[in-house]
Amino acid sequence: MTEPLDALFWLSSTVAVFSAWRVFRADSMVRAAYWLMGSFVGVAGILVLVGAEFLGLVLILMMAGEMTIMAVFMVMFMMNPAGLNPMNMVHQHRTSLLAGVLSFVGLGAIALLASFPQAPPPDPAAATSDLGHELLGGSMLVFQTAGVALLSTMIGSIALAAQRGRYGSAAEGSEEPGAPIDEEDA
Amino acid sequence: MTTPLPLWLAPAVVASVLAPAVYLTWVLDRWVGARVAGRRTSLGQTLASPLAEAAQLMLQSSPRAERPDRVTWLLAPASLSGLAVVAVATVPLGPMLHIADAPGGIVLFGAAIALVMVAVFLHGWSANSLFPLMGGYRFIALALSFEMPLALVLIAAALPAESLRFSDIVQSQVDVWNVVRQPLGLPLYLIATLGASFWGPLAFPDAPDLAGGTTAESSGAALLVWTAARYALLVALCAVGAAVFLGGWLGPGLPGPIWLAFKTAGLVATVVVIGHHVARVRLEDFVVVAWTVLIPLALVDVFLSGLLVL
Amino acid sequence: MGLTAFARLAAKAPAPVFVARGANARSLAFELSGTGDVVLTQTPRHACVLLATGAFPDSMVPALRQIHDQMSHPRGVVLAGAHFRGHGPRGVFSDPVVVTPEGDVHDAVVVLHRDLILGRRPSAPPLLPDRDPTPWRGVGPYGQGGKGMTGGTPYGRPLAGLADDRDGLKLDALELRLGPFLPMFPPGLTLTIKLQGDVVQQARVGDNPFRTDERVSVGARSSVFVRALSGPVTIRELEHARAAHHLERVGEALRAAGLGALGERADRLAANIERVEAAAVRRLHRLLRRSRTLAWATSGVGRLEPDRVAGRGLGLVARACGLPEDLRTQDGAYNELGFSPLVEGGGDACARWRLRLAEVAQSLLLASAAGTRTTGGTGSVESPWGSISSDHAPVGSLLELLPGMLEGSDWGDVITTIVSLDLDLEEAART
Amino acid sequence: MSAAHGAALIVFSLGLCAGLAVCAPGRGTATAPERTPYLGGYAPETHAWSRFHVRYYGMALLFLAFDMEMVFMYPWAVVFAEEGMIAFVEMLMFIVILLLGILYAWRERALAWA
Repeated sequence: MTEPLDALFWLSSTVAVFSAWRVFRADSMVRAAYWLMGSFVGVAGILVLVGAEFLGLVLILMMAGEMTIMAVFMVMFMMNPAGLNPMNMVHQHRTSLLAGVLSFVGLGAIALLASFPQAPPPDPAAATSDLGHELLGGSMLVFQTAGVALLSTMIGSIALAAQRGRYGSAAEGSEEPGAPIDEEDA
Repeated sequence: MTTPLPLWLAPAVVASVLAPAVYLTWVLDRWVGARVAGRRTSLGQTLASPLAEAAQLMLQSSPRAERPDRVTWLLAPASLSGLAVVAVATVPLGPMLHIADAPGGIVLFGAAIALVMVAVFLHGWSANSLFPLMGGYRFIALALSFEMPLALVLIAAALPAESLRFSDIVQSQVDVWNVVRQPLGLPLYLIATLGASFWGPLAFPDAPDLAGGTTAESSGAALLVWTAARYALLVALCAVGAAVFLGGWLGPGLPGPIWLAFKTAGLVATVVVIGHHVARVRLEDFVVVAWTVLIPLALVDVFLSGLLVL
Repeated sequence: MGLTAFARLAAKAPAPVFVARGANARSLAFELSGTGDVVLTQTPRHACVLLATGAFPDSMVPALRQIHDQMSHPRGVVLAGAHFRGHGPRGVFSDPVVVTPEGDVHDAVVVLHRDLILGRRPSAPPLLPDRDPTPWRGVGPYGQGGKGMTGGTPYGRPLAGLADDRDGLKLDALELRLGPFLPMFPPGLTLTIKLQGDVVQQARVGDNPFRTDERVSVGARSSVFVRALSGPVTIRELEHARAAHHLERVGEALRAAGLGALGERADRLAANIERVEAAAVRRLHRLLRRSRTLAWATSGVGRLEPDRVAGRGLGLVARACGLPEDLRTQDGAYNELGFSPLVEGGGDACARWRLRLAEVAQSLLLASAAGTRTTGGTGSVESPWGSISSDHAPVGSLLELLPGMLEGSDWGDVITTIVSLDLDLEEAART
Repeated sequence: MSAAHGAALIVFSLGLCAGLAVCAPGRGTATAPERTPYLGGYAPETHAWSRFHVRYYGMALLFLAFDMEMVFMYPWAVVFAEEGMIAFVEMLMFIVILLLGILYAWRERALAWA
């Protein structure tokens, strides 16, 4: 049983890392968004493998919707959204390189140095109900707070995005932002 | 408590269940269409039509759209068929006959339906042509509206079962089916089914007013895969509906899978008849109604089912 | 061997046909529907047979060749009463099947389809030269034809440009010329529109291709309504023609609403109008009137205010705004039959299709009661498009109103509006 | 990881591969006019890929938050019967929060086309 599980682990992690790399190599916004989703699907595979079935599946469920919305917004606001003219998606090379190396070292150190329990993966169904008990027990306040925070997210995003609300046009009294972005430079 | 099939048998079982189901759905759709049009067709002609249409599409050349996103152009119909297959596989066929009856079954099913949105959007996006593109964007609006009610009615059905597993949900209906216990569930689920398989009143992405929408630039084998995958998706959604609301394999006398097949066929027939009789609505109107009526109703459904469990 | 059996199976499938209509097109509803051997496709990509019918002025020929090339292989062409000025019937397509006026279009289509599938006839080669729309190969850093992020013509076409929009966002607007061979458009209609997302920002009706000095080999339209301008015709014939005309329009609207099978039923009623029982029409009428979604999808769409249509002789469109404008009220023969015009309130697409169906029933009643009474010859006639005379075609006024109705609507509403209006360009070109 | 997930993965891959096997072959050459996007007879001036103006971005943003809230409801549904009243009260709070969000969006007309 371990052999196929190992193979699936390597498959999932390869998918996750390869897709994550492709996100930055894709010219098309849509492709970049769905490479990112592919990366999350790889991570979801690993979660399912370690017995966190619910979290893995929910990650796919959510990322399918969320990455699509991200793609829609990126296409809306990026010039050349389909990458018909090749472009470089990577900016601030030095900073990003530094951040990448640091986070890799940090996460790698945790993976190597932390002590993990040597236990068989829990029953997936039990893991889900444990999560449920946690939500209604010790972490109830945290999750209720999260609920209220999400409500304020909804209200905030609508207030920012809506053009014509109850009180008339949002553009009223606002000013155009300064110099428009020069298309050729960006 | 579940005794799944050996892994190597799973594809064979899915194929032997799905292929006849897709064929019969296709025949039914053509037959109802001919009846509604008032056209006489012989039984033999109707029974042969899906096979003949499929053969013809196989002989037709595939499209070469101008500067498409080649990879996603190819992947979109194929992944729709993969998703339809996996959605069918989640449904337990009988008390001892499960293919992919995962502990988090309704989440797995929900994930497959969520990925359908990706497949349809990419199908529209990748052709780099106006009508498919608008079709793809329409489907996102549609999917974001029906996904909430879909997930909520499934959660409501999970309450009495105390489990997200489809076979537990079926088992929890031994005394009374969910369609009685949660009267709001099945109607809302059927609306979501129309949306997820973009059928009849919710057939937005491939609508005739877009000259075929996401399929406007496809033909030949790619169109065949897309069409067959849509029928498979409809079968999958109806099979889940039968398992969650109509007691799945439960029934007197006959073996479980036969009962499930009957119930699924009933739902499929309902959707097909609706598809030929109910006009497509306006997308904007549907979005507003989905958020202001359907989602609150689905929340009421969760609330009432919870009250019943207590 | 295996392939032959496969091809024989494929040849049993209904022939997918894309219909291209010119002026004075042959009415194909009767000839093509009924057996299920032929299915009309929404795009040339799905089609195996291109069926061209009617007279095509020179301005439509390039578009016709373009959709021919967009069809998938194997493909072939059937010409049924097709005329091209300056070309013979074989001058536009390479090897078409020509159906004589007495010939059976249905059989020609089915036979051509079978021959193509079985390989007895070669697939039609492309008509247009294999030339890129603009030269781009080798231009730009990657040879994709572009400069910078948004410049150049990558892969042969430029990128769309920015435009303001009503919600304050400045995003790309697509400027497109749609038609004349879109199945949901009336024959010959081209629209130049500016789209942002799926909302029309600006619309312009293209030149009427049928309004041309070329006397396109066939004469003017031989419609009974035009004949009634100059001489008497029986009320029975006139009202049957009116009912058939309205039923065909209802069929188009149903197809656009996703009800293809009901649309086919309406078409067949139209084709058999002289033999049809009023009960069959009433059944369809009842079915559609009860359809909540059809009413929901069309009400409030394409609304016209009564003051914009009053007094322009717009006939049914005016009556759908609650104005009882109908020339038949001034006709003694109709008064004897107890005619009074039907009206609907609302002035939207919903009111128009409801009124259309109601008038079909009314016309059938008038036709059966009319006996041998005649009408016409007074120089003006109440036609399905409104009150026409030899120098007035009310469709022209509708075409003027059209851009205002479309701007700000989303694409679905655009099509709902267009199919509800009966924009017959050929009729508009009559004057 | 249970056998069910393995089966799901296998049938998905096979369905995908079957689709690819049918679609992938049979591409030949085509002339430029044959590849032109279909618009009813005329060629488009520009690429269809553009900064596409979706009209439902308000709804899309609402969906993001909603989706997040809903994820909590799955594990909670599993333990609902065991936890009893406390779970019921928590569910009521959830539902009220979600309905408030919708109510606000509806009042601001954020769901209609922009």
